Amino acid sequence: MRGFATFHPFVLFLYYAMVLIITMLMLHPVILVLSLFGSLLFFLTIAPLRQFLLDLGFYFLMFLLVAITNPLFVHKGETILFFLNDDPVTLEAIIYGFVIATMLVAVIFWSKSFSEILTTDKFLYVFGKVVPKSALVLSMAFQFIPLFKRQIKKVHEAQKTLGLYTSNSITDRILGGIRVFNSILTWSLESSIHRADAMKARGYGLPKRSNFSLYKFEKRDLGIIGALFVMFFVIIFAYIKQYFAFNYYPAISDFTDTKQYFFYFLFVFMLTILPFMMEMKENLLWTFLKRKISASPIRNKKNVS
Amino acid sequence: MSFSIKQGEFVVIFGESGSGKSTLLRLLKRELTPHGKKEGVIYYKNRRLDELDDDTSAREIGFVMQQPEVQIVTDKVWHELAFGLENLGEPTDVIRRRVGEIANFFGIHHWFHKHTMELSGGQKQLLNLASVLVMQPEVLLLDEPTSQLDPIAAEEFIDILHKLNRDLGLTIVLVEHDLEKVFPIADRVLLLESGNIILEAKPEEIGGKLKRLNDTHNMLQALPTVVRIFNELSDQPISPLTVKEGKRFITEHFNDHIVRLETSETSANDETPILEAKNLWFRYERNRPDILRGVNVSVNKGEIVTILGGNGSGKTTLLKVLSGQRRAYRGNVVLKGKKLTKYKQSALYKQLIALLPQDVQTIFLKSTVEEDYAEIGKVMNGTKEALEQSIHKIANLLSIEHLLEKHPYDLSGGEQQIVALGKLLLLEPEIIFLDEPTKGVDAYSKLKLRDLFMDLKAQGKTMVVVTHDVEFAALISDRCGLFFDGEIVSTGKPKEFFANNNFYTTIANRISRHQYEGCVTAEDVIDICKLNGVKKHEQNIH
Amino acid sequence: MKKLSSALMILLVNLLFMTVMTAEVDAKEELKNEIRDDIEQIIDWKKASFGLHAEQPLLSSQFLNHAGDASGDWYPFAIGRIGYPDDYRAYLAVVEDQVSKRYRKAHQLDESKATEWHRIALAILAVGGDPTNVGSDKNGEPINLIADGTYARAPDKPLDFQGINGLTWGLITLDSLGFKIPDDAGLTRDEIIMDILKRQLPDGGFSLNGTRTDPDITGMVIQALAPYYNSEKTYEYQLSRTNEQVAKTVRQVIDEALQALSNIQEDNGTFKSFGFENAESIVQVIVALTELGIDPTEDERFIKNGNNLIDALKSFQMEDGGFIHSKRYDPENPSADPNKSNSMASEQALYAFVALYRFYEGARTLFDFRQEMDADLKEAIDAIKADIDALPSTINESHKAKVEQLFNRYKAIPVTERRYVFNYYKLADAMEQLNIENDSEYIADHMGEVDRGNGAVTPLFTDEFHRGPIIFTAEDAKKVENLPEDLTTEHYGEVVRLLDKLENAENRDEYEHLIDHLLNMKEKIEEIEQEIEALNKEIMDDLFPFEELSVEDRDKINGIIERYNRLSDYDQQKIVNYEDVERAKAEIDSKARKQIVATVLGILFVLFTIWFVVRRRKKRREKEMEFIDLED
Amino acid sequence: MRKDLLLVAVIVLIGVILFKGTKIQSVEEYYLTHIDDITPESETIKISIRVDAVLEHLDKLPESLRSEKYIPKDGIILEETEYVLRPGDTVFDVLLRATRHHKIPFDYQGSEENRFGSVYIKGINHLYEYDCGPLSGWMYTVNGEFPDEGVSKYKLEDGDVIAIQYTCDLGRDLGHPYDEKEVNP
Repeated sequence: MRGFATFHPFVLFLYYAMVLIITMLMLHPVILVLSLFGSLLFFLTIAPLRQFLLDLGFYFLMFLLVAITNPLFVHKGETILFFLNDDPVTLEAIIYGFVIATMLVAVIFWSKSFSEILTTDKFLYVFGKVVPKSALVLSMAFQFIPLFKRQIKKVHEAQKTLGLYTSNSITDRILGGIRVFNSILTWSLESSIHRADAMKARGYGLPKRSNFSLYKFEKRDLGIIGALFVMFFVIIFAYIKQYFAFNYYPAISDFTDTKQYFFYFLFVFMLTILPFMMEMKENLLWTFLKRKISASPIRNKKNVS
Repeated sequence: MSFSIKQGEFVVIFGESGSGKSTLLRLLKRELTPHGKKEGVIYYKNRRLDELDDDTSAREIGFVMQQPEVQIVTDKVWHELAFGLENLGEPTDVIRRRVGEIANFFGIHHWFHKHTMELSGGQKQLLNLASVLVMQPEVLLLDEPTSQLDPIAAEEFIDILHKLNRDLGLTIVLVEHDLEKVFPIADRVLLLESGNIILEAKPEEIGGKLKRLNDTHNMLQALPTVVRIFNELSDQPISPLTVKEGKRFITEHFNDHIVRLETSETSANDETPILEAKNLWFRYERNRPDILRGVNVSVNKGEIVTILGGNGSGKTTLLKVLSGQRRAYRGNVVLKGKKLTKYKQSALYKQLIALLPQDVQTIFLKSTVEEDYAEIGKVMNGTKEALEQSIHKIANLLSIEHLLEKHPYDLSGGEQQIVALGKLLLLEPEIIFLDEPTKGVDAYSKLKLRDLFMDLKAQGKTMVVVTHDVEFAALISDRCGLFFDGEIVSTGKPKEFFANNNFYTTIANRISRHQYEGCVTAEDVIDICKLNGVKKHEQNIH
Repeated sequence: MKKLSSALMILLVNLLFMTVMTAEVDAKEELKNEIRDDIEQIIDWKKASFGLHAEQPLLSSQFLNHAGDASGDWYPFAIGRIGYPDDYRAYLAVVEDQVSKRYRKAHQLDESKATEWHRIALAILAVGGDPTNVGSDKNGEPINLIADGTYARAPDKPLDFQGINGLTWGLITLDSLGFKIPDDAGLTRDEIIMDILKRQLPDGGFSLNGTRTDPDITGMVIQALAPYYNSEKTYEYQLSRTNEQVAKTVRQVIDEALQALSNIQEDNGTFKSFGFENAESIVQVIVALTELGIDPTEDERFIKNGNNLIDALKSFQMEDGGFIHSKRYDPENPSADPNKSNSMASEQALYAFVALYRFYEGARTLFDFRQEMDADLKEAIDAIKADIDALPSTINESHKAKVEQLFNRYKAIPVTERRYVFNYYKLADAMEQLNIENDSEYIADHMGEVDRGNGAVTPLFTDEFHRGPIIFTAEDAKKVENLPEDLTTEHYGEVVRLLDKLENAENRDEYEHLIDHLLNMKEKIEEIEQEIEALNKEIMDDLFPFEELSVEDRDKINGIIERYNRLSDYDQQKIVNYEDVERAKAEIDSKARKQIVATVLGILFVLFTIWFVVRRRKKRREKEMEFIDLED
Repeated sequence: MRKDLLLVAVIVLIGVILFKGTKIQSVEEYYLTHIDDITPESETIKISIRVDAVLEHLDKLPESLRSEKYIPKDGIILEETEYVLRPGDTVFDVLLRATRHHKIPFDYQGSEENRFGSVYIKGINHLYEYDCGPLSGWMYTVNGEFPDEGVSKYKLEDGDVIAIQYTCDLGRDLGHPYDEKEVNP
């Protein structure tokens, strides 16, 4: 039921780029909270609840950890709460720690949904469009690296049963590692010759190579791109105009500006909540359709591959 | 040499390793033509092959190689399928259509989005075939495509080839050493020897012609079981090719006075178990299913025990647990009266246990066999002379002296298997565990391997072999076991074992079981048939 | 005719002289009145600073709490020397009580400073007490501040232990009433004098440690040596600074010192000490001059640009009547605010004015506490002074008889009074010129006249001064009743004063019942004082240095804080280093906290590490099991 | 794996805190225990902290700092004040005492944390390096000279006059003779 994921990879890539830029660029607490909120909501819709809760617990602890760490090393700020080893621990530094932690967790959750939504082939596709040669190279690398790793493991196992490199001394292990690696290089050279043959046999190197992808650019993709750009430019405009300026040191800014530029924060909210809304829309549509389907025997929903 | 292949023909090329089969095949694919001096001309559709335009050459002549893994270029199945067409510069729509078509034909659409790494060997080779076929070739060249596959996958693959040839009229040239499955479907068979076509005939004629040419020819052993039995028992030029035909041949021509072959086979090995496993339970991770579920095995000294089983049944895992690489979470392996866990790793793999892995290439680290053997010196801590001596002893035993200077990777599959075994023998193990020793080994080499096993057995070595090669198991085993669903469900001497099996048995047994009992090898069948003698009315006919 | 004309001439000259004289006398009278006003202003300022009305006595309860310390003794000294009407009895009672109490401690009045004895002795003399018979020590014996402060000091804490200050003030104290030094004391006036002389600087003046004339110290030295100005004794000694062997009379040294002072006097008439123009330096020079009988308004050496010393001193006076120390802010001496009257500057200015007043009044000098001279002696001295002044500026043989006659008249004056012949040096010079042998007695040999004796308040300020019988009034009784239940050391002066008054009152019987009550109160206050002292000592001894405090000291510090909190606000002020206690408490608290936090974190650290290790080990075991799924 | 990482992070954090020390003091306690008594007898030095250079570049400052609280109008954060010189005192020791005495926020990088091997002044009175453009930071002079050594390396002598000054232009606005010198060594 991947409502958002069914958009063209370009759209998805664009969206994540924008959200990440905004999250990492603007250290405004409201924006960060909105971003975190959006990322969490969206992740909730695409991940099982159990995993979501587990992740939430884990990142909450990480959040605390990061937040605590900042004031230990940064002593800026006006409001000294107490002194730790003669260094001031300030309210500002703690708040800043929380802000950074919020940003971090937001970015992590965006990244988590990113890797769920923008799978390697989608990513490769986007990448391949930008740099056509690299798409194949990356694709080959993605196929070869696990192979390579597995071969290393296999050789290790085999060598172990030969009684070689079983001792625990580090030099022995390193030496063993080097030998294994050497042989693996030979192996990979060998297999790459074969692979080159296989590629040649299938016409690789012919001049008019095209790039195939599974994705189609649809009308709604265009629409959403338009909307994304509008939101992004409004936000960037506000950023450049310093509407999102917020200071932590030496004293925390107040929220009068935030209230004044409420309108612009609305755009940030819209942007960050977008994937969640898409999911929700799709969900509602499905429940609606299901009811219809159960009423009529004909399934008219196109299967998305 | 010169030969021609007609459109829609299914041609099988076979011959000893090193006979030039692969070279010949590669010459037919312009892009893969080996370096070297080439004389003569190859015509494709009446045009010189080297004058074809690149596009046609790439598109119309497909090539599938031996190893499934190395032919895969990209990380995703769909991308792999599209790769060839991308190279040809086909537009996206065309690619989409063709890829969809081929995926459907091969039943690939179930794993269309998968990572190529996640596929099984059979699936990989199927994918390779599909990604060649997607380019719509006229001719398909295949270089031992099933040698790395298990029998079931191999059969499936051959079936697909048959279907392609039969239904689509695709021209197929197949280099193969396991002729059992391909003989019945081939239109023509070429036998190569030292770069020459010494025989070119229909498959049913090959046996007779070869026997006439040279009745001790090595390749006689490589022929399908049915042909071999026929060859021994009859001088007719047209041989049966399938089990069905073989059965009929025996029924029609041989008496059934003696149903059972008397065997002098008294087990000479003492009955003291050298290795015993009781109630082994094993799983890789806590939340994954059990792979071993209460396995009991007992191996006596000087015995060859074969454990048969299907793909992914956990045979390899069993071997790892028995050889001490993995630890069972319940149950014990007792080696020479002592729990395996009590041994130190270094002590265990020196003069006690050796394991030959499935992928024997992983054994080799050095650039020559001899250097590689010398590695063992580190473990055995003998003098240099002693090591050299034992290397030569082993080389002599395995008759691989001529291979010592070669790079291990340059050896044929059978040679690699033997050389790897040699490396293990340097460790002077008492028990040798072997994982699929016949994988990628041609029929003739298998026989050599069998002889070697018998020699080792005579030396008192104990061997535990895991394989799905039923024929080979029947040849070598003292006892066989079937591994299924995490345990060994039946064990027994091969004759009883296979005789009791209806499906999981040798071809020889299948051919003869309706008339004779306990015949599991071609030799058994030949022997019993000879004993029974030819039916009277038949003698006159021929 | 000739006779007549000469008589006329004499008359005329006399007349002229008379008018000049009256003019001069009028001017002096005006100056005296001015000085009197200044004295009154300073006293009023001081009273105001204690919240007292001008009509109330300065020596009342709050002031009396300072009796016996440097800030509380110079005022009674000064006002007693001029006879300002005040409650001297009260002061005497409190100071005697204080001395008695302090004598019960190990170091008595002070561990090293003899000037503590000197100051208190002088104050007691000024208010009419006897410094040789003060209260009682721990054995019940009366205390002799003179002996203990000068010749009977502990051998390891001699008079010069604190340097030139101890010597000068010791000499002043000894000479205040002309106390005798016992023969077996191992100390003579000559020795003290010589000890002072030795410290003269090459530039003629004196200083505490420095190499250049310090006006304060030089002034004090002159004050101490002034009684010996007329002594003809030549002291032979080695200068301690240059090791030079010299032979000089006191007069020579004083003259050099005066010249040195004159040299460093600023154009505005002030002096600089430690780089700062200040009131106290001027005071010391004024007092020195009056001790020598020199009129500071007339001596050319001390008038610069028409600014005399009195003008200079007055420039430090504030509108409220008090004096400032310095007109410039000194960060090293932050209590000397250039905008606020300062107690020390004011008290010194006060006694400078008293000295001046006494000088113009013709009374004994400030530090001469003996009974005022009788009129005959005074007349005789004035006559000699006049005759000496009448000697011509150039002396020849013809004056020899006159000089000899003057010298004989001089010798007729008792040795100890000869210092008042301020211009004797002219006579001595004349005799030297005429080679007349000067066989006047060495003054130092005769200074010791009495073993003991009372001082007296000199009733110069007002005629009303009288000493009637002591009556404990109903008002006093009410004051006793008004004393609060929770006594603090604040009431100490009041209690002692009332007690003393009652005990010595003629109507003592009337209020007999109050005596026990007062005694009780006094005891309570003493207990508090002891507590304060104990606390101060503990803070000093136990808490420094902070870095070495450990958590074990926590109880001690908490105990101190608790005891501190039990004291009244007033008494808490007397805990000198209470800030340090707070610091120590903070230090210890943070140390204790540090230990707790470290322990908790340490435990957490260990627990987490164990958890981690256990997890890792389990993981490793699992990993051993794990294996890549090769195709079987 | 993730849990392990978190666990390691927690352990490391606790370890760092334990290693750095666990002295916790309230603000009052901190200032109470660090007040330095000035006695007139001892050797002394004078120290002042000034930000005059910033006054001309107020526009370069971040908005949050444009307040008289951080940048006094007269440019004086600490007027020339005399302090006791303890034996072995460096500029840093005196600066630390002075800022503590006057409760001026002072942030620095310890000598063990940087390559100079000397304490590095990061910020005083909330004004940090780079706050007034990329060439800004804290510098110091002793008796009018710009020493080459770091603040915790320069040993003071009796009567030295230290000026801690903020520069907006690598010291050129303070009259530093060398252009290429490091700001605040």
